[in-house]
Amino acid sequence: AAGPKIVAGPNSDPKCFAPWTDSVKLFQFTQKKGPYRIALANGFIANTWRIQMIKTAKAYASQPDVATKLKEFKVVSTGEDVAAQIAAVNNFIDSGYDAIVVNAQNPTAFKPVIKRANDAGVVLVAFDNTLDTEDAINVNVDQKGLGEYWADWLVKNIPNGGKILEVRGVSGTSVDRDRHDGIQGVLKASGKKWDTVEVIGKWDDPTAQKVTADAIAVHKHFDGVTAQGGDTGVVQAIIDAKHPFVPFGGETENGFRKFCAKYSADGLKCASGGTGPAQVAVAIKTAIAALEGNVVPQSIKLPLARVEDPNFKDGQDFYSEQSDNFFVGNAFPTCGINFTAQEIMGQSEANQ
Amino acid sequence: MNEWRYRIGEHRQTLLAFIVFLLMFVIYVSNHPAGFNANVVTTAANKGVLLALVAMAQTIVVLTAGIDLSVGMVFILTNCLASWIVVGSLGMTALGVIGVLLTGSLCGALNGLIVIYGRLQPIVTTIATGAIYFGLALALRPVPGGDVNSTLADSLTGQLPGGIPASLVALFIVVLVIWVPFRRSEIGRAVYAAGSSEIAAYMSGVPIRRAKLVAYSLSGLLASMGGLFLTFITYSGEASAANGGTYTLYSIAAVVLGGVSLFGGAGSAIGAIFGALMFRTIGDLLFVFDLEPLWQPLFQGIVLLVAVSLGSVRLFRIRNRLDLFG
Amino acid sequence: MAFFEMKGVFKHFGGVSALQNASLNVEAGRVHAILGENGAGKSTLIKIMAGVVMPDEGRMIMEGREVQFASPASANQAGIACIFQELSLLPDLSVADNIAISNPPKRFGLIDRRAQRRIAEEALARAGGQDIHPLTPVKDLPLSRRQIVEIAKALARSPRILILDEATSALAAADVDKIYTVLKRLRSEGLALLYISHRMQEIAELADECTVFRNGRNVATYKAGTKSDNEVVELMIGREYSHVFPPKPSVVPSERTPVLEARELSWTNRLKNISLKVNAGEVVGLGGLDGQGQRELLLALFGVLRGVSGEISIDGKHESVTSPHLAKSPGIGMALIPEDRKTEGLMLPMSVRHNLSFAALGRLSRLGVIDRASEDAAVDDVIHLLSIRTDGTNNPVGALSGGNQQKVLIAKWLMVTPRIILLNDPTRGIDVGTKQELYQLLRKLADSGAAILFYSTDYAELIGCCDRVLVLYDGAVKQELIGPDITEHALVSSALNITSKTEEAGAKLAIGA
Amino acid sequence: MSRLARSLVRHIDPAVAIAFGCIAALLFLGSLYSTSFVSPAFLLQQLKVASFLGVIATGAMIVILLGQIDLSVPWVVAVGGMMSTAVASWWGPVGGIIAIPFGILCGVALGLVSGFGVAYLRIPSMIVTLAVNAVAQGLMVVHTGGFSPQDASSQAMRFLATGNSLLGIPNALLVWGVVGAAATFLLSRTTFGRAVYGIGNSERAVYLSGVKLQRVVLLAFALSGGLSAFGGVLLAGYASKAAQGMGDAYLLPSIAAVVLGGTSILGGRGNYLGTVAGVILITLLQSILSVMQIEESGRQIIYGVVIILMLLLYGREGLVH
Ligand SMILES: Nc1ncnc2c1ncn2[C@@H]1O[C@H](COP(=O)(O)OP(=O)(O)OP(=O)(O)O)[C@@H](O)[C@H]1O
Ligand SMILES: Nc1ncnc2c1ncn2[C@@H]1O[C@H](COP(=O)(O)OP(=O)(O)OP(=O)(O)O)[C@@H](O)[C@H]1O
Ligand SMILES: [Mg+2]
Ligand SMILES: [Mg+2]
Repeated sequence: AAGPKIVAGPNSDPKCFAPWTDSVKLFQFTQKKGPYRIALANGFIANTWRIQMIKTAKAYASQPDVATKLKEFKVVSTGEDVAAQIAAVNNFIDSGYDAIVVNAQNPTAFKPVIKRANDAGVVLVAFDNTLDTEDAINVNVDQKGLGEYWADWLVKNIPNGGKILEVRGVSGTSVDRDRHDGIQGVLKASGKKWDTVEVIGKWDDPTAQKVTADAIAVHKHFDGVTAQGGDTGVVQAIIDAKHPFVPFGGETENGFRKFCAKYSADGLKCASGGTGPAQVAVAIKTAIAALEGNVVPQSIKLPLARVEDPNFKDGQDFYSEQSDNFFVGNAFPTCGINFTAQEIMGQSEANQ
Repeated sequence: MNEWRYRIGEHRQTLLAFIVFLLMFVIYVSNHPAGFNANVVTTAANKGVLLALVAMAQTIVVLTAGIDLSVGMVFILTNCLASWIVVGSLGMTALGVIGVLLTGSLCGALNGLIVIYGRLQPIVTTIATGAIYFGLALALRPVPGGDVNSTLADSLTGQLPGGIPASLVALFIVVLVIWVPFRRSEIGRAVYAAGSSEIAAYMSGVPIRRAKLVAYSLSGLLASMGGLFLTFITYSGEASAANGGTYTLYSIAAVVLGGVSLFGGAGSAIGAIFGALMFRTIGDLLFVFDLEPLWQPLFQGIVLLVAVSLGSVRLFRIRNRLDLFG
Repeated sequence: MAFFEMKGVFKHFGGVSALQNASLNVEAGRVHAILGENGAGKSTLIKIMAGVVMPDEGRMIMEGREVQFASPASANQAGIACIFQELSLLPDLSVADNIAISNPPKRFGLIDRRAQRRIAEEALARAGGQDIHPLTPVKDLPLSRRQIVEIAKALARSPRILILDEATSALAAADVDKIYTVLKRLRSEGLALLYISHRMQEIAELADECTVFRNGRNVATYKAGTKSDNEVVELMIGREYSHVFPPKPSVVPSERTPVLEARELSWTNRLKNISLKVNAGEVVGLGGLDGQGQRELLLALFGVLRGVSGEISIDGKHESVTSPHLAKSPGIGMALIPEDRKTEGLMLPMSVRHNLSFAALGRLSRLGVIDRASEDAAVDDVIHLLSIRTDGTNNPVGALSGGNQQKVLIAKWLMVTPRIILLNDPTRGIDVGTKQELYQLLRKLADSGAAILFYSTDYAELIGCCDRVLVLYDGAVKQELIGPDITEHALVSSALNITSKTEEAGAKLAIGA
Repeated sequence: MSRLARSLVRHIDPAVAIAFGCIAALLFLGSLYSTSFVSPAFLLQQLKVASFLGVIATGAMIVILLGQIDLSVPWVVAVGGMMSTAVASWWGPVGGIIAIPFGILCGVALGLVSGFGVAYLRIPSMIVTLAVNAVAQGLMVVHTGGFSPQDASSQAMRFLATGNSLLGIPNALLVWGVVGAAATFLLSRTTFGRAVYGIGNSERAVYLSGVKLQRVVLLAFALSGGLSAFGGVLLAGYASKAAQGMGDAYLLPSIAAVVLGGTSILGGRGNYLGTVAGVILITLLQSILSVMQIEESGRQIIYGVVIILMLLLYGREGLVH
C-alpha cells in the first residue's frame, strides 16, 4: 500500500532519532524536493505549555538552516474538539502539504486520517500526545518511564516506605494513566510498604493546590509527594499548610524548580523530569528528515530533561526571572536543538 | 401576497441563518487552497453534521423553554458506549447502534422526568445529570480507545457516488424521519405550546408533561446520534470532560445563531442546523486566512461576537420601544 | 332538574377564602350572568367548573351525573369550554394553531394544516374576526383581537357549556355587538352560557338569569330585568349606592396655556397629524372604535415610540419626550397607566409595597439608597387614598383580585404626583364599586390641577367622566365632542366615521351589526 | 439591632434554611468517613476556598436575578488573575498595589461588553457572554504569547487570599464577607437592587415605570465581570500565580451554587443568604469527594446525584396552576 517503505536501516541519525525499542520499524518515505510546506495541527492552545510550544515551533522554523528548507510553515489550533482537529489534518492533506505535525487531542482518534495521509504520501508526525499507531511517526515522551522516574526518586529518598500523595492529571487521558501506572509499578516492586492517596489535580495549579490542601487537612501527614502537573500549586499548598517538606517527584514547571532550589535546604528534595514544549522542534526536524528521504524510526524516544536535588542551577535548569508557568527542559542537545528561555519567551515582544 | 408575508415570517429566522451560513461558506471555499472539491466539502460536512446533531438535540429542549447543559455529556457517554458495542458482525453492529440510541434516549428521558416530576429548573438539573453521565462515560473509558465497525463508519463519513458527503445525506434523513414528523405532530405542537406559555397551554388542555418528556427523550436520542457519529469519525471513544463542555456550549451558540428563541416556543431545528454549520465555518476561516497562530482564538472570538450581534440590525426596524423588552 | 349544578362549593387560597358554600344552577339554552365585585369569587367558581382549580369541598352535577374535573382537558371532554380572564392563548403560535390547539384535525397521524386553517377561518368568522389572518402569530395581535381569537377558539370546540369570564372587557361596542349575535345564536342552538362581566349594559342586553356573588357567596339569583341597576349594584357591594359619576364642573376651564399640547403628531401609518390640548383640571377622553390609534397616541406622548414627528409642549414650552424616564421627570410630570396590568403594569410576584413605590423610588431615595421610612409612609398613604384591599403589603400583588391589582397600578403612579395623567382603558375588568371610586378619584385629581387624558372602550364612562372627547378614526382625530354634545349616539356615529346624513343608519349598524 | 434581627428572620426563607441543613448533613456524613472533616482547621480551609467561589457566585447571582446568565466566568476569572499579576510585575512596587484594582477593572471592561450586548443590542445573554468568553480567551493567549508576562502574584494579593487576620480568620473569608454584605445592601436597600428584581419579573413594566432599564442591565453585567475578575485576583493570590485555566472550574459551580441557594434561574426571586449556603454546599461536596479514595467516575456520579437530591429537597417550583 501507499505510505513509507519499511527498511532495514541504517537510521539516518540514531542519536537524535533514538528508536523507542530495538524492534521499532524504520521508515523511509519517497524523497521529495524542497522547500517543503509543513503544517502544525495543534488542538488546545490556551495554556502556557501550548503557547510556548507554538512559539518554539515558529522560532525553530525561522532558524536560518531550517528556514531554507521550508516554503511554508502553517499553524492551526482547533481547540478541545478532536473532530475539528481531524478536519484540520484532512484539510492540510487535501491542500497538498508535504508534512503534518500533530499534537493529538485523542491518541486513538486518527486511524482514518493516518490512512488518508499515507495514501496521499503526506508525512504525519505526532508528538506530546502521540498516536496509537504503527503507521505514522511518533515522537514520544516516555510517560510511563516518567512515572517510574518519579517513583524511583521517592523510593530512594524515603528509607522505609510510608504515605505518598499522588496528584494525578486529567482523568480519561492516556498520559495520566501511563504516568500513574509507572508510579504504582515501581512502588509495588520496591518491596517497601507504601500507602498512596490519590487526588485529581488536572495538571492545573489552583486545582492541584486545592485538592492537596484538602488532602493534607484530612490526612495530616505525607512522607512523599508526586505530582504530574500543577506542581507549583502543590508545593504552595504544602507551604500554606505548614506541612514539613518531603521528597517530591514532579514535572518541569519553572515555578516548581524555583521552589525546589529555594527550599532544598529545608527538605524539599525534588526530582524534576519531563520534556518541555521544545519537543515540537524535534518533531519538525523529523518531518523534514523524512521528506528528504532519510531513514527514521516509526517511534522515536525523546530524552527526558531531568534534574535532581541538589543540583538545580539558575539560568540553566530554571529561570528565576521567568514566569512560573514557563516550562523548562527545552534542550535536546542530541538533536542540536537547544532553546534558552529568552529565545522562546524572552525577546518575543519583538516579533509581535 | 400577504399570504406569503406570513409564510416567510414563519421561517424568517431559519432563512436568515441559511443565508449567512452560505455567505460564510462561499468565502471559505473560495479561499481554500484546494478550492471547492468533494473532499473539502466532505471534511466540512462531517464535523458540521456532528455539531448539527447536538444542536438539534439542544433545540428541542430549548423549545420547551428549557436548556440542556448535559447534552455534551450524553454525547460523550454515547460515544464511549459506541466504542464498545458498535462492532463486529452486521447484526452485532445493528444491535449496538440500537443500544447506543436507546441509552441516549434514556439519559434524555431521565432529565425530563427529573425536570417534570421533580419540578426542578432544567439548567441546574442538567448540570447535575451531566456530571453523572460523564462519570458513566469515564467508567466505560478510563482511557481513550475502543473501536467501531469501520465499514459502517467509512460509509457514513465518506462520499456517495458523485462526491456527495454521506454525512449530509444521513443528516437529511434524520431531519426527514425525526424532525419533520415531530414538528407536524400534535405532541410536537404541544412542545411549542408549553414553551410559549406553560399556563396558557395548561388551560388549553395541552398535555404539557407528555410533551416535555418526549422533547427531552428526543433530545437525548439526537445527542446519542451525535455520539455515534463522533465514534464513526474518531474510530474510538474518549471520556473527555473538556470536549463534552465544549459541545454543550457550541450547541447553545448554534441554537442562537440558528434563530431559535432561548425563551422557548419559537424556532426550528433546521435553523439550528444552519447555525451549527455557520459556527463551524467560523472555525474554518482560520484555515484559509493566514493568521498569526496566537491570534487565532481572538479572531474566532471576535467573529463570533460579530456574528451574534448581526441579529441586532432588527432593532433599527423597531418603532415601538416596548417591542425591545420581552 | 338543572343541566349543570354546583352545590356547596368552598375554596381557600392560603388565608383568602375565595368561595364559601357557593352554588349555581345552569340551564341549557339560557345565558346565565354572574355579577360581583372584584374578588367576589366569580373567576374562581368558573375555574372550578373548568377543572383549573380544585374545590376544597362541594359537588358538581351534570345532567344528573356527579362529575369531577382533574384538569382543563377533562372539563373539555365533558363539553365545557371556558374563556379565561387571563387569556389562555399561546403567543408564539399562529391564530389557527391556537384555535385548533385542543383537538387538531389529523391526516396520517400528523396535523392537517389545511383542514385546521379551514376550521380556524370558520370559527373566526363566527366570532366576528374575519379581519384576522389565521397565520398571524397571536403575539402580533392587539388585546381586543386576541379576545376575539379566544372566543373563536372556544367556539371551535363546539362546547355544550360556554363560559365567558370578562371575555369582552377589552372590546369596543361594535365588536361586542358581533359577539352578542354569536352568543344569541348559540343560545338558540341550546348551549348553556355563563357570562361574567362588570358592564351592566352587556348583562341587560344578554342575560336570562343573573346570579350575584359577594365575598364568595351567591347572594341572589333573579330573572334578568326584574331588578334595577341600582338594586343589583347594592346586592353586589352590599351597601347604599349613590349615582356613578361625579358631577362635572359647570364651567370648562378657561383657555390658559394648556399643560399638555401636541401639534401634528404622526407615527408610521398609525397616527396622522394629531393635535390636541389638555388643560389643567380637564378630563379629556379618547373615543372611537378599538385600535384606531388611541393606544399609540398615549405611547407617543409618553415617549415610548420612535420616529414620532410633530411637537409636544408642556406648559407651552416645547419638550422632546424620548423615554418614559424623561416623561415622568419633575419638569414634565407625566404618568401612563398602561393597558395590560399583568405584563406592562405590575410585577406580579413582587410585593404590593415594592410595586407601589417602584416608579417613585427616585424621590424616595438619596444617592440611590432607599429611605425605608419615607417609602413605608408614602405607600401607606396611597393604600389609604385608594382603599386598596390587601392583607399585608409584603404579599405578592399577583394574589390580589384584579380590581385591586388595577388600583395598585394607579396608586403606583399617583406616588410620583404627576401633573399629566394618561390612562389606557383603566377600568377594564373592574367592578362598578371600584369604577365609581376611580371616577371620583379622576375628578379629584383634575380638580387639584392635573391634566387627564383618558382612553376608554366603555362609552358610558366617556360620557360620564369627560369634559371633552376626541374621537379617533384610523389614526386621526375625526371629531371633538364637548360637554353636552358627548352622547352615545354622537360617539358611535363619529366612531364609525359616518357623516351627519347617514348617522341614523350608522347608529343602527353599530347596534345591530 | 433588633430591627436588623427581625429583617433577617423575614428574609430567611425555607429553602435557605434547608440548604444550611444540607450543609450540616454533609458534614455529618463526612465525619463518618474521617473525623478531620469536622476539624476547625478543615472547616476554615473550606471557608477560605469557598470565598473564591463566593465572590464569583455573587456576580453570577446578580445577573441571574435579572433573568440573564453569565457564561463568560471562566476566562474573565483568568483575565482578572493574569492581568493583575502582569501589572504587579510591570511597575515594581507601584504595580503591586494597583494590581488588584487593575485586574478587577479588566473584568469590568469585559462585563461592560457583555452588558452592552444584552442591554442595548438585546442579544440573549447566554450567547453574548459565550462570545465574550471566547474573546477573553483570545486576549489572554495573545497576552501570554506576546508579552511573556510575569504571573507571580503580588504580596497584597497573597495577603488577601491566604493571610489570616484577627482570631485566625482567613482574610479571603473576610473579603467574601465584605463583598457579600455589599451585595446584600445593594440588592435590598438601593434603587439599583429594586430595579434588578423588577427586571427579573417584567422588563416592560420596569421600562414603563420610567426606570433606566438598560443602564441597570449594563451595570449588573459590569459588576458580574468585576466580581469574576476579583475572584481571579484572589485565586492568583491563593495559588501565588495566575494561569490561563484557573477559571474553568468555576462556571458551572457558580451557577449551581446560586440555584442551590434558592434563586430562580428565571430571575426576580432569591436572596443572598441562599447563595452563601449554596457556595458552601458545593465547596464542601467537592472537597469531601476529592479526598475520598474512589475512582473519579464514582466521584462524578455521586456529585451529580447529591445535587439532584438536595434540589429535590427544596429547589422545587410551584405547579403552574
Ligand atoms: N390563585 C389564587 N391565589 C391566591 N388568591 C387567589 C387566587 N385566586 C383567587 N384568589 C383570591 O380569591 C378571591 C376571589 O378571586 P376571584 O378572582 O374569584 O374574584 P373575581 O370575582 O374573579 O374578581 P374579578 O371581578 O376581579 O375577576 C380574591 O380575593 C382573590 O385574591
Ligand atoms: N397561582 C396563583 N398564585 C397567586 N395568585 C394567583 C394565582 N392565580 C391567580 N392569582 C391571582 O388571584 C387573583 C384572582 O384570581 P383570578 O385568576 O380570578 O384573577 P381576577 O381576580 O379575576 O383578576 P382580574 O380581575 O385579572 O382580571 C388574580 O388577580 C390572579 O392574579
Ligand atoms: Mg375574575
Ligand atoms: Mg377581574
